[in-house]
Amino acid sequence: MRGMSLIVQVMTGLLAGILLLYGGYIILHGHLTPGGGFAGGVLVAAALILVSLAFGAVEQVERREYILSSIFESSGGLLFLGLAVAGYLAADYFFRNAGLFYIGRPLELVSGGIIPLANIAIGLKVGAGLFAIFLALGASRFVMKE
Amino acid sequence: MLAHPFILMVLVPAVAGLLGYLIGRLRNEFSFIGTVASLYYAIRLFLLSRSGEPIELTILAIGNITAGLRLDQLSGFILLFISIFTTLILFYSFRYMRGRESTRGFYLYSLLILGFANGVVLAADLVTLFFFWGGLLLLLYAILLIGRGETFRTARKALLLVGLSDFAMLLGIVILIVRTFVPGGWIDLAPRVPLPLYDPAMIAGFVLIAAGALAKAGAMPLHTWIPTAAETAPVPVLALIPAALDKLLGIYLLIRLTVYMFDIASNMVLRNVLMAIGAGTILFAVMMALVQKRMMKLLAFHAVSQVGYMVLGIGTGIPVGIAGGLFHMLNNAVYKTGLFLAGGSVEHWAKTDELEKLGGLARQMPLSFVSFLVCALAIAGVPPLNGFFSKWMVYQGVLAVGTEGNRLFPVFLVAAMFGSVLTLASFLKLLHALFLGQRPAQLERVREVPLTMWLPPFSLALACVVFGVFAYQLSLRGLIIPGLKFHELSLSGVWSPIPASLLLLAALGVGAVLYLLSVAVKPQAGRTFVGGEQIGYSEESRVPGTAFYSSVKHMPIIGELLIFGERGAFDLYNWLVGIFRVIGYVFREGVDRALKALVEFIGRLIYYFGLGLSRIHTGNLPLYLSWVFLGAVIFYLLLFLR
Amino acid sequence: MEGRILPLFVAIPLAGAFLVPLLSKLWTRFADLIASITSALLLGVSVYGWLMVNAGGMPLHYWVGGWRIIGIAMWFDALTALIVLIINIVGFCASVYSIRYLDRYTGGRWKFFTLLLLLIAGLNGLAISGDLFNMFVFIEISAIASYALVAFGTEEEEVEAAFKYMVLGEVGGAVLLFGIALIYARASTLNLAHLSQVLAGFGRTPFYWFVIATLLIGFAIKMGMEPFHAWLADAHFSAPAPISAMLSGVFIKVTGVYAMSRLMFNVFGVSRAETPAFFNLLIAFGAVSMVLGGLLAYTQNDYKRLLAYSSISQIGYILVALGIGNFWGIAGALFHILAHALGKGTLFLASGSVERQTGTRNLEQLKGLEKTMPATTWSHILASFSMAGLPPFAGFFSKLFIIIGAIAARMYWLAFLAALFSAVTLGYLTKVVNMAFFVKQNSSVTSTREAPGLMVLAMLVLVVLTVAVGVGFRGVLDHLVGPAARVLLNGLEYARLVLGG
Amino acid sequence: MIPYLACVLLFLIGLYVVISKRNLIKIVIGFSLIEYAVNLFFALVGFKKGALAPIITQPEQVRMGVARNFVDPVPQALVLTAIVIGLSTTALMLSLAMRLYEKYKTFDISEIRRLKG
Repeated sequence: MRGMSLIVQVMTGLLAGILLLYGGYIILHGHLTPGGGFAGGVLVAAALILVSLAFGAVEQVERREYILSSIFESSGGLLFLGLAVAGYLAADYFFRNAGLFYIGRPLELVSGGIIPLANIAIGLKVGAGLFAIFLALGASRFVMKE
Repeated sequence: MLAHPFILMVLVPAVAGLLGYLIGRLRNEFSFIGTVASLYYAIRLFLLSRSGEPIELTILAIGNITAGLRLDQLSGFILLFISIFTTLILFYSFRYMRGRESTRGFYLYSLLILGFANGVVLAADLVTLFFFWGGLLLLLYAILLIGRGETFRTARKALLLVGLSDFAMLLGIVILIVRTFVPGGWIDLAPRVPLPLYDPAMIAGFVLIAAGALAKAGAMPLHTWIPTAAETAPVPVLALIPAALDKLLGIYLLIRLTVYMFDIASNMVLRNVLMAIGAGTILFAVMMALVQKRMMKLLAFHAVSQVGYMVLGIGTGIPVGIAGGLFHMLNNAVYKTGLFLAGGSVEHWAKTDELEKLGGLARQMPLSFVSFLVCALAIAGVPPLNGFFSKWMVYQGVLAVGTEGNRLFPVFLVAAMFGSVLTLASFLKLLHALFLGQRPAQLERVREVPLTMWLPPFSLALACVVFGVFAYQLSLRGLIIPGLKFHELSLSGVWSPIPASLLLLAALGVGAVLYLLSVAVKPQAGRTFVGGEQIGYSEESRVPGTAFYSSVKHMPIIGELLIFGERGAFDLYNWLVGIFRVIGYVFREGVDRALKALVEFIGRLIYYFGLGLSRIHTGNLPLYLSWVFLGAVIFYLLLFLR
Repeated sequence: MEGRILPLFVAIPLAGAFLVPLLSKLWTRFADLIASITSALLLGVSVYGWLMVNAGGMPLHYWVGGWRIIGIAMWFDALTALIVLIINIVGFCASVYSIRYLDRYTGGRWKFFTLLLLLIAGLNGLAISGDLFNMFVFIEISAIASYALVAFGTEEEEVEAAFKYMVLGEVGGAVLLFGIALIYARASTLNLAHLSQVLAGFGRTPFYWFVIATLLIGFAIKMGMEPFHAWLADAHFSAPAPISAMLSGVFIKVTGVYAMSRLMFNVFGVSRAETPAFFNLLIAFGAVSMVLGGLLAYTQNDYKRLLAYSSISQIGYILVALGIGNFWGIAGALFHILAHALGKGTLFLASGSVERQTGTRNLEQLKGLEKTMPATTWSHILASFSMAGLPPFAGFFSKLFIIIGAIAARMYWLAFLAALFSAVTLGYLTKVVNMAFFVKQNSSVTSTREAPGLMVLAMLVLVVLTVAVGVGFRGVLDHLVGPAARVLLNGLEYARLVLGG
Repeated sequence: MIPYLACVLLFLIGLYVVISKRNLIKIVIGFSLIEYAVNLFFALVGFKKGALAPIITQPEQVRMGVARNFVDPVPQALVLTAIVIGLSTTALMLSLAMRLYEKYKTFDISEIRRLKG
């Protein structure tokens, strides 16, 4: 219920922000450097899991978090699908990348067409999804019972 | 195309049945409309078919393969009688089925059966025929679920037996299709040139399809569902399926096979086999019939027995014999339906068909009695009724086989004649048990059935007489001979039915007068005295139908005859009955039980084998994984390391 | 462009799957609504696609993102049309059926429909995919959804079955991935059309056979062929009834038989004349599955377990028919896929109705349901007849084609075996009829009423289709199954059409 | 060659664990080993000796056509996808294992045998 010791909690508080930031960076630079939506999403989820392990939460909060994360996950999926359908509607091709955003300037952040957006969607889905899996597995229950 | 009379013959009864099922209140009306419409089209088509030229209707044509319907003289004739019988039986059942269970289903199924049977007869090729044939199997299953007692067992037995032979038939059809691919048809049912019958594959195809036809007609050894059905199914179902339609259809297909598609005359072995099946069926079924104690079961065994004559006649391969077989099919359908319906009338009032509990109903139910009597005499082959004539033609066919040098023919002839004698014996017993003899107390209130129930058997009895007396003029020349491909029929030995029947009629009239004077007016056990004091009727003093001969011998004139007969023939009869009981027992225990035991054994074998297999599914995941591993190794061995 | 509709097969169910958890937070019944609408839409799209293929005669194709050969290909020919129709018919009936069926379970409605839609999405994606790795991904999507669905009830048996199913299924998945890696190592391409041309240049080397054997193991597990079948009975047994219908009617055939035959016939170019070993293997294992599955089914006393083992037997029929390898055999196999999907779907739905109304599936306890549940009874009986191969139902024609094929290929023993085991099929299916529906009831478990209307409706749709396919078999053969069989028979022609078009 | 052999070894170890171990969690681990082996194999398929990682770090590389010296990027992308699938299957398997433990109070697969026949 109370989470882990003070030392862990303080360290987690310091780390979690950095982790989230790093996750966001990897998601956003997915089209330029190795990584992308999935890797970044895992980092985001790791940060969330770390926080919830360290600080603990009452069951009610967990339930709310679970619902929230499932909503986020679904919206991530819908966003991804929406991008694909946008290409479909605009140019007859599913996931069509041309004609929507500025593309084709290597090594610049805003250059990948819909790819950065797709990475964001995937990041949302993976981050929320992994966290939801963590909550559903109920791992925190085992930890907190000790 | 939908308005074509061929299609309508199939569709109208089916649609009427469905409508009647949906609007249950009007089911009698719809059934009536359906059957009468079918009858109307059947008459039209029958008249059309008289011209002699086949009329075709192609339903599907893909390249060279066509599937369709065809009307020729044979199918026109069969169609007509299918509709007539169904109409009569449904007419009968309006009253009979009232207030019974599953009435709605009965009308639905019987009309669907009518439609499908029309389809079978109209089919121009084996595949179309099998389509309707299979539908009939399902409907048979459905209609046998109606009735009392363990109907499910009956239905399942029929489904398995008939279904088995249908699978055999399917296999035969496929063999024929693959073997002789005739351009223009999926094995035409009436090819221009008959198929040869010497190649093993062709013979196999013939035998497999014939097995289907024989099972439908109810020949041994695939008949056992019919007596079982007699225990549970209501009378109209029995009259409709085993008595009328199945015979018509099964023998129709057999004729198609032996006369039109193949030339049975060319293969002596097959002829002998068919004749042996026919003779065996006659004899064994009639023996089984003799020892029955229930009317419906007895009639059912006779329904099996009569098939023997048809198969025997067709098996001769001689035109007279084949015509006799076909004629016998028609006659059998007429009198057997009549018997079932008249017997059903008795059962309808008496609520039982156990012979021990029946008797003395001749006065109460004179019309049913007369119908039953005529039909019984017809089935026994008493001249001048129709049964005699067709049996006589069959005998001629068997004799003609003998002139061809077949050594076996005396056996068949003796079996057939002997069967005829036994049929007479068993019907005398039945007649006595039902209508003569002493009436049990609970049957005092019985009276004649209403018009809709006595008219169908009565008209059938009339038909027995007409077909018998005018056998040559009406039936043979009008129906049978055009239906076959033979133009001439050499009937050796002339039997002229009309004068003979006049004579016999006179004799019968005298007999009837005597009978009315002596027997029916005064039943013999009128009063009972005990110690000088008259007591009322008591069940102990009643003589049941099985004591027929002891009571008949008290009659003045007939009694004399019978006493004479009793010493000779009927002692023999009792003696024979004893023997037949033993033979029947052996047959029942030996063959029927053995067959059943075999089926059960196979079922059990499959069961235990499956049980063993299912035991090794222990739920152990590593075990399952090792099976996968094993399978993988086999795959690699078979493919990679070939 | 002709192929415009192709992405819809994946996009519609995925959109539904993502919308269900969002909207069902507002109103729980949105889940039912979305699932039904989605599957009805899919059914419409697949009928439309079939009509287009049928009218034009040419397959539809589509490149995701317009990337041509390096991108993901989608492909819709006559075979795909058949498979997609089967998936969506059964999928539609399953989702309509589930609406009332799920009353048995407490909560989790949205999870069920999300997973069901994911399952449908995976199967549809697999059917239209023209890319090897994508096939794998879609197989895994549908497989994972099915694992979760099997465990949906979260009781002991359900979870146990799901775990065993999952371990075996994932071993199959891993083997498949291994096979795909092997192919890629050699051919450096994943597009099926391109791949078939590259592979055609290699000849029938040991490597070719090694890859075939590897892939075949994966597919054998997915389709539940003997002796890879152990998961099947447990999974079908434990899953909710509509999911059993999906698994047995669609899943094992699409992820197993369809994917295998697509790869083997159209990519590896197997043919009876050139590579008899492959066909003989199919016949051998198919016959074993047919026999053992039938025998196993015969002994079961649980309604659904009996049906599950029967599925193994019917898969055996399909494999045998494929192994015969001539037109009638392959048409028979495809027809049997259709007939079995409809018939077995009905049977599983009927078992679900019985279980929902009476609370048990044990045949020894069920008695006399015919009186109170006539629609379920007759659906079961008609579907049984179809499965046993009685005319005029769909199953009759599939078995007829199979037997014709066997005789035309001079494999008489096979024809005999096929005919014999349809009798066994009839035997065990009428055993159910006997025990559960017709024997008179005597204080045993029984139901007082028919299943709810929507469930009956779903069953009736399938039954009517079974009858319709049987009665109109000529049309089905000419316009649906026949062209599909030709796609398989033409083999490498497939590649030419894709790359040329 | 050695990396390929390592793959096979890993695969066999995984198979051994899945078949012979009774603990549910160990089965999941063994299963993960099988997946890793296959993924590793797939990644190795795209390997080219002396080639670079397929990442463009300078704009000039595009123009100069240095891309030719990259290892094949397709297997890597595919392996990533396969890893994602592996992740979800592992998660599902673990959750099933936990449910099983809750229901049967044991992790021993040979005692979880309610379904048989």
